[in-house]
Amino acid sequence: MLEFMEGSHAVAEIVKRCRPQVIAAYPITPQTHIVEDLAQMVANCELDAEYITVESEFSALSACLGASAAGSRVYSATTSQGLALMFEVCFNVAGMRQPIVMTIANRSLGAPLSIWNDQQDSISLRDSGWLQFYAEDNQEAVDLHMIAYKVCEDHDILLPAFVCFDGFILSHTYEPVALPGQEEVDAYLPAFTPYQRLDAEKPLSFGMYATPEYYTEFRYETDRALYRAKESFIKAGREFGEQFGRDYSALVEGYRLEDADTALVAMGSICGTAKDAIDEMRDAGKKVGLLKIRTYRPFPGPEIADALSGVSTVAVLDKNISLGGGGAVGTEVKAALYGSGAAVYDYIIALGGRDVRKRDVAAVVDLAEKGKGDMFYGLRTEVL
Amino acid sequence: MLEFMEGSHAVAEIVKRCRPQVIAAYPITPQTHIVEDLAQMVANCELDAEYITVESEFSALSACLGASAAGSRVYSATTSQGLALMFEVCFNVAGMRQPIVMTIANRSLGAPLSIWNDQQDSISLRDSGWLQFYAEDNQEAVDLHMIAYKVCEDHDILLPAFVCFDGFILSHTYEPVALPGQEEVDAYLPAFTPYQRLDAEKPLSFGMYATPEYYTEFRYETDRALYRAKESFIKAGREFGEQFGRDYSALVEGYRLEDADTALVAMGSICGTAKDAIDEMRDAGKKVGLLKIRTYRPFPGPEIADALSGVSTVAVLDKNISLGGGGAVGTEVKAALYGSGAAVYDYIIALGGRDVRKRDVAAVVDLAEKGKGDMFYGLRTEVL
Amino acid sequence: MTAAELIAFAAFEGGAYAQAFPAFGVERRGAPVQAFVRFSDAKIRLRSQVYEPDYIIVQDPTLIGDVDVFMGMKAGGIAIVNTEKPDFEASVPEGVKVYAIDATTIALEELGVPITNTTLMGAFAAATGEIQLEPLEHALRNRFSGSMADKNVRAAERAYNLIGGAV
Amino acid sequence: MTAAELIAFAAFEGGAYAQAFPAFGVERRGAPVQAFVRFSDAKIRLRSQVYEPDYIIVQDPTLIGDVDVFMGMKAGGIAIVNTEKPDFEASVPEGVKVYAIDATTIALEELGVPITNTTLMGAFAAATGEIQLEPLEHALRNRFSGSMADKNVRAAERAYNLIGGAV
Amino acid sequence: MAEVEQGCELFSAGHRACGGCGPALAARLLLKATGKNVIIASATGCMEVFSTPYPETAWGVPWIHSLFENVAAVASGIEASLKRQGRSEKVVCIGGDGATFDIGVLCISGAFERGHDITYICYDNEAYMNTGIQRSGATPYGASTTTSPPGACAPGGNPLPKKDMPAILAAHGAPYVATASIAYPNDFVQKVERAINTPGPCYIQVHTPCCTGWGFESGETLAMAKLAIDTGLWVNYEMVDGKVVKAKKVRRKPVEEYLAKQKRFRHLFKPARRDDVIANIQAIADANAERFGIDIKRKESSE
Amino acid sequence: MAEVEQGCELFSAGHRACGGCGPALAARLLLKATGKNVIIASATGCMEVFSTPYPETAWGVPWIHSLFENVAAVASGIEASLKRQGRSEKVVCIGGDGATFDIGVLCISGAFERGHDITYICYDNEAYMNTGIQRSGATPYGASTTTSPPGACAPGGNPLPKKDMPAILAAHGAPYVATASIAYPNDFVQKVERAINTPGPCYIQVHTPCCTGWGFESGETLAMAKLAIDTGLWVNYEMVDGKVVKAKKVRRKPVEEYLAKQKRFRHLFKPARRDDVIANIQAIADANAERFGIDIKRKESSE
Amino acid sequence: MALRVGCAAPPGRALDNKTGAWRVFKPVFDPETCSRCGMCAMVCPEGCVHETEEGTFEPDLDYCKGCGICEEVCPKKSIRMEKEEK
Amino acid sequence: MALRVGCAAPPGRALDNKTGAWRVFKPVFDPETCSRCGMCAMVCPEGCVHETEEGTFEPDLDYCKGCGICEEVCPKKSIRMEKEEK
Ligand SMILES: Cc1ncc(C[n+]2csc(CCOP(=O)(O)OP(=O)(O)O)c2C)c(N)n1
Ligand SMILES: Cc1ncc(C[n+]2csc(CCOP(=O)(O)OP(=O)(O)O)c2C)c(N)n1
Ligand code: SF4
Ligand code: SF4
Ligand code: SF4
Ligand code: SF4
Ligand code: SF4
Ligand code: SF4
Ligand SMILES: [Mg+2]
Ligand SMILES: [Mg+2]
Repeated sequence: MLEFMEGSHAVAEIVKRCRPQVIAAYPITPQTHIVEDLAQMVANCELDAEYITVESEFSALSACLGASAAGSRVYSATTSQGLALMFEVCFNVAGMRQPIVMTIANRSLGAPLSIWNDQQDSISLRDSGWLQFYAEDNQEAVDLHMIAYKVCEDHDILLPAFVCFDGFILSHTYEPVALPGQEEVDAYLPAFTPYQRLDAEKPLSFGMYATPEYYTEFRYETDRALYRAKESFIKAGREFGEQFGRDYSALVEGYRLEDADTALVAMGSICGTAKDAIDEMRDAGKKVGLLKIRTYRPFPGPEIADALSGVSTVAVLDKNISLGGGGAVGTEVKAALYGSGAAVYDYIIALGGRDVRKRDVAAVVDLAEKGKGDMFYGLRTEVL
Repeated sequence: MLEFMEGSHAVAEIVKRCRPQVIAAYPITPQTHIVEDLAQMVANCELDAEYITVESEFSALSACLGASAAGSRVYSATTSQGLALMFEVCFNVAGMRQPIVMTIANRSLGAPLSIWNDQQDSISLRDSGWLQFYAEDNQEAVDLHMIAYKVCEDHDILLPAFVCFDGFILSHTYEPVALPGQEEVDAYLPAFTPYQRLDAEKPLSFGMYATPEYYTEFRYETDRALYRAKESFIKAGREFGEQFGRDYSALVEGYRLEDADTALVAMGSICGTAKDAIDEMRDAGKKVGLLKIRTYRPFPGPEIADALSGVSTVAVLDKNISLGGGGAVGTEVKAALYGSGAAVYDYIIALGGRDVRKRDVAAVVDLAEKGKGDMFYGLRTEVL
Repeated sequence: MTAAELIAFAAFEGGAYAQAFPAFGVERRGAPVQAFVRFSDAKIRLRSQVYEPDYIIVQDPTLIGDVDVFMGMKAGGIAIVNTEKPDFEASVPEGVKVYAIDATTIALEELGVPITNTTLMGAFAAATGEIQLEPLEHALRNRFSGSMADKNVRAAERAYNLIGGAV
Repeated sequence: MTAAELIAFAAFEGGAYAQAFPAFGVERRGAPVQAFVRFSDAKIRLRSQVYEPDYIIVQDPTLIGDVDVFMGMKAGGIAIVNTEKPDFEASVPEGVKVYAIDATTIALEELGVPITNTTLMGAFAAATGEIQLEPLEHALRNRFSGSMADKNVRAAERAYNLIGGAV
Repeated sequence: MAEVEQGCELFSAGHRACGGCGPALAARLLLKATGKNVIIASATGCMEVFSTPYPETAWGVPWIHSLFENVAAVASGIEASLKRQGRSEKVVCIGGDGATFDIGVLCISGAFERGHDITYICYDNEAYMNTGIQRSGATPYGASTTTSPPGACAPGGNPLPKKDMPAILAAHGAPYVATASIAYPNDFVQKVERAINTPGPCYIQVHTPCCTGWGFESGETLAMAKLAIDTGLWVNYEMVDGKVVKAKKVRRKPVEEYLAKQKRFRHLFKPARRDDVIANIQAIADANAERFGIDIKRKESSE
Repeated sequence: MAEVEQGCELFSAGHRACGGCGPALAARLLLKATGKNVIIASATGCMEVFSTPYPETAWGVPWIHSLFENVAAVASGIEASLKRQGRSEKVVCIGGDGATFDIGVLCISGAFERGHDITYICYDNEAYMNTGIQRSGATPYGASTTTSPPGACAPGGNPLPKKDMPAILAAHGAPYVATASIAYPNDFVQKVERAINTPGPCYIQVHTPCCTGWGFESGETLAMAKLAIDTGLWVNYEMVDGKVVKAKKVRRKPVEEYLAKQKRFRHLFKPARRDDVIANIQAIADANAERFGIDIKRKESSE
Repeated sequence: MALRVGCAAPPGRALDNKTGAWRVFKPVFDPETCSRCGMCAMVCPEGCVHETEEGTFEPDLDYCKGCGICEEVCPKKSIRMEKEEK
Repeated sequence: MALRVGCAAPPGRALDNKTGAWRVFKPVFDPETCSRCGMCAMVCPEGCVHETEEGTFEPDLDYCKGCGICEEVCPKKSIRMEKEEK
């Protein structure tokens, strides 16, 4: 049954139903509504969890790490500067293989400070070892939280995950969402069984350091676990589809790609606008499609290459910029398509809340088809 | 005149001669010797600077930001966890366009904790807007500091820079270095003239926030400045060559590439070992060469494509891993060579202090020539 | 919940797909703000702001003049303006129909506070025909409880009938 | 400065390119450590550890047995071992020549402390012929000043002469 | 009011604070006290956001913002740089209670330990207002915020007492630590003057009610600040070298007068009275009165 | 010594500390005090490095290391998790002075403010030893470290006094704060027992001389710790609810006895005596004696 | 207009933002009863109460947000809040 | 040996590292003069001093680093440091 609600509220509701035992989060726009809702649920005895009102994001994730290592299912949420402040802890959590799920209400990163949306924050943590899933709409955001816990806690995986949804654009938008009920969630997501935990009955030392004899192998093991997460995601997504009727068994998803000459590649909410734009372009006779990346980490390189095999021009919409190095997704898509023969162009777009309209998507397609790309799209040259 | 000394000491000596007015740094292995030397120089009245013994790297770079904005030339040094802790500040400093030079004694990033060398730390800040220069040996490390200040303080650039040199492998190695004298350094590097500064005589507000109306354009301006830094680097490197006889006018540097079929691509001290290995392979009749990347940010994509235009196989030595996404340099090299027809393979190597010998370099070339790549090299499978 | 969200909610209750979102910003209490609504029979995927609205509601009439509240409107569009003075001056685009309603007074009378969301919702429903009275009431009763629900429904209905007479 | 750095420094003073570095580690005071030296007529670019040393110096004889200190050595190699007992037992690779010297005693006598770096440097110079006495002395005087320089030079020379006799 | 220069506002109108914003008034008063020869380092928060959307700055003096949590470190660097250059500007940090009590503690502790010649002003509106009224370490016991909401499992709202930042910074060896309130503008101005003229790191915590976050009418901002003092829930005092040297005396009113006027305490009265929580809050005021000796002894019972 | 269980070492031999390491002894004593029903969270530093190179851990109890600066936050999470699970392990943090006085202050301040039921032990060897003897906020005034070296422009070595962490944490409202020393092992053990059995966040700062970093013979570790107490440069005391309730009394010796034995103070004697700095250090000891009332009055002049 | 490097700007531009538009109520000052204490000017968060040539005070309605603080503090009750008419 | 997920390990393995090899001096305990106070065992940073069946004490030379703390604290001077001979 669909319900009409704010994206943040929908996320909070599903998180509640995933039954985290410890929540530690620090407020930051536009993530706040989620953690405020959770705080209220705990205060109302609707959610039986410890809610730690930490003094910073650094402590938020550190507390999550401790709680996870001690054997609890944990949850956090952040964005932008908050995620940036967690950077060191994020690498640590992944290396320590703690299955923490954290919502990222994507927002740009300063300077200049901006509370508005792009995906710089999570993308700039792409090396950290966290799984990264991007939602196109609030329904997907809700569903990905359940899948994320399932994948992360899989004893073959044991990794943390970001569930990314675009700040404001999704988090502050009211739209219809189907919220699985508690029993349904319980049926899908079993209670947390830690693989190993801090326990006086069975002492273990966690987070030892690794000499050159061992370090490479630990990193390799973590990297392998990320790649194994592909299978785990597909399985969890298929099971999700079987139970809830919404299938997430694909790491990437094509839209009207079958006979497309030109493909857009994008992540998150911009995919919705792109789809509408594509419908219009299709109506105008243009063979255009979209490839949506759902799992940015592990990066689905072969899956992208496969999905785009028939396409001659690829335009990547990058809501981030690796300063002095181009858009991150564009770069990785090029590497994935290396040797394919398709022309690939990268567009830095929608930074810091710059709105994207259907006509902007069409303009990007035009540019790509004209062979112009690897550029910022939509600059207000009048202020430069 | 060559002098025989430890790499860290050579760096400290050249930093002293660059006359920083404020130094704020926090100790961390293997950066410590540099900052210890500088502390001693200040104590000895050899260096007329404020040395701030901060309580953390977060404050170190924040204090540098304040000092730079107030009109001083500043210096810092760090590595690994310390750089990770600075992540948020790094993005901020670049966006605020402060010409801070910071030495990175490259080291791996935990978990697991490791004090040993690889380049994960600086590479994981590749989006941040800092220029990144990598030294092959201690001479280059010394020289790049002077060049870095010159480029950063160029009023057309106004960006911060990492001067990266491999921790331990260079920082703790004694070898001959030519140290320019104070007058020579003064002749090359003029006194610091801030472009704008905090000043009661001429008030300005620094670091305001940007609404969606302006954010994209600020990021664009910063990105442009990074690309302009290519020209600035080449100019500063050429001038350096003219004055000191060591030329740094290239962003990338080929070694025996002219007729090479296979090219290695690498950054930092591994280039030395690779060169020796290449000489041996050449002696054995193999047409192998090396492309060394000196300026990783701005990324010299076209320069790389140009330098490798005649090569059929490319093997990238990546001393980092974007977990679940491959090596960072390999990915960017593939993007840069997109459409070139060369086969490009990526090798994750030398992580966390794993030693690399000539025979390892040769083995990588063999693998590449057999079409096997995009893998970890040199795993100790016995511990997996 | 803003008027935008209430309207979208009512549209959703009436069986449509709906989307509502504010113009994301840092505005403090007192500063002028905007919000957007879409509704449609099909799932709504578009995420951009609304640049060419079919309908607009102006909650604070003092903005007229300072801001071009009718920007982007096309012929056939409908504007609902909360004002005590139905004879306010503004450059309305051609073909746009304007309904003036003193929602503040209604709200004060019915709810005791000058919060005009629900009143304007009633006016919107009547002026545009996009929402029927039943889902509107349903939405309000879902949102408010007890006597607050009754009061809000009454405010909306009063506006509905007022405008309904004018349509 | 370790013996390795001193030797490399002396070689550098003698006109060679040289490189010295420790086995990078976290070892605390008291734990066994290693260091490496290369010297060459050409610039040294290689950065790997030394796996097949031409020469080794063993400063702490108690390690022999616990650790294979001669690992990687080839025929023609030279080992200098600081020991009071020239008849220590160890599995020396074929063709490796071992010089035993009681550097601790010499150091204690000449410097007053059991720091054997400079003494072993003298032994190394004599045993391998890679460093001449003059750059060695130059290196030591550059490194130490005053009476400490004299003492260290004396210790090195004593070892040099002792081993020199044996060569 | 002769001591305060009129007409020339260094903190200018046109900023975007809510009408009746206590922190906005504090910013104005701060610059009245410092004059032009100052450099302000500001933390992220309401004050920064309402005063500096590019390019519309309200600051007439040199001002810098870097991050939410590093303002004291930025100021350390500024101070070191000025020292090296022989310049005379005073360096003043301004941060909200979140920036000060919580996320900024690392940089503040370091700067105070190192003894930089800076003045740190915390404008205390007792929650994270910029992000929508979440609990901070300065939120008083019993107050409702969006992250310390009342509910069946947390009937009293915020369960933790207000962190004692002045004592913490006094323990750092700060030569001058003071609390102030916008209810007494001249007192605040004088304390700022004293702080910037005291060598070493000084700290002032100024009570700045926030009508939006606390839930009262915008015109009552100063009244609310005064009531905090009159109930003993806020004490204006000065500490020199760690010792309390002066505290404003009052004839105390019951805390209920203060609580009942604010939405953030409404759950203590509705749906049911929480006498336990109110009594605890009264006990906090009593303890303050005791600790700082602020009670004016009533000589005549008729008073 | 009957109260300390022998034979079964929870902190095992084979760790890689320097011979004579004070912190290594503190780790052993700590686990004697806690027994098995504990979870230890450790900060990066000498103790972590010498005890846990993979896979050779010296810890016989559950132990976790995350980063240098977040141990108190990690412990907060552990405590919350145990609470939720109804488990009984005590949660103990252990961090060096650098981890505690400097980089870890944010997480510590937060954890103490929130009132978690944890015990934080700072083993204080008065510098960053793991990275090679750099100054920390705990480094005493006048000591030489690699980042506070003596020189013509800094003749006294470290120019700053030791930060007063116990007072800072007492100001956070910690119910139990104590200092201890490995010179008095049983006292340390008893204080740990008291701390872990006191609800809420408790703090113990244990003096652990470091022969390598301070420059003395490895056999003199305990002697040096004792001398610190005997000179009044270290005071063993307990604070309950912010009030000093007990301080170890001594017949004080002049500080010079302590200083002269350590390389880190050698610049105060050679090449020239720095009587000014020595006098300042004596004044610190005198102030300690005054503040804590530790002087045993000499009844007989013959003593 | 070119962007200023580092998101910096010179003072003065906040005045471009006429916050008077936010007002719902407006303060009306009565110079007759005013004691010229200056309290209203001191406490206005907008700094928009100015002294007149006569030594009494008046608000700058371009910026006055109508918060009512001046009314509340005026010891002479010389300020009265009125519903804004535009 | 497979790596343990998350760089974790069970207790006990430190004992693989025989730190006795570091020793330059070694403590020699004299059971004759020992008062059995146990101080030596209490203060050894290696925890390698053990009680014998007789109630006196002896070091485990596999781990003893020869620091000399036990010698220094022994109230009976029953411990003497000797140069290590291997
Ligand atoms: C690292 C980081 N975390 C979170 C935020 C979001 N944030 C910005 S301001 C703020 C609250 C500010 O509170 P306070 O310091 O009390 O100032 P106020 O807004 O109340 O004036 C928060 C949580 C941020 N900018 N950076
Ligand atoms: C963020 C970060 N900065 C710096 C370091 C380097 N580091 C590791 S331990 C240490 C010093 C530890 O000092 P202390 O806490 O006093 O412990 P000790 O080594 O003296 O026992 C430093 C600087 C680090 N690991 N992480
Ligand atoms: S929310 Fe409070 S602090 Fe922020 S601008 Fe409004 S009144 Fe001021
Ligand atoms: S350096 Fe000091 S603290 Fe570290 S292991 Fe050695 S003695 Fe212990
Ligand atoms: S109403 Fe408020 S903004 Fe207007 S003048 Fe009075 S105090 Fe200033
Ligand atoms: S506060 Fe009232 S009396 Fe005082 S100056 Fe203002 S208007 Fe006049
Ligand atoms: S010498 Fe040191 S390590 Fe050996 S037994 Fe005595 S105290 Fe223990
Ligand atoms: S310290 Fe000495 S007297 Fe006491 S038990 Fe040990 S050896 Fe015996
Ligand atoms: Mg606040
Ligand atoms: Mg320490």
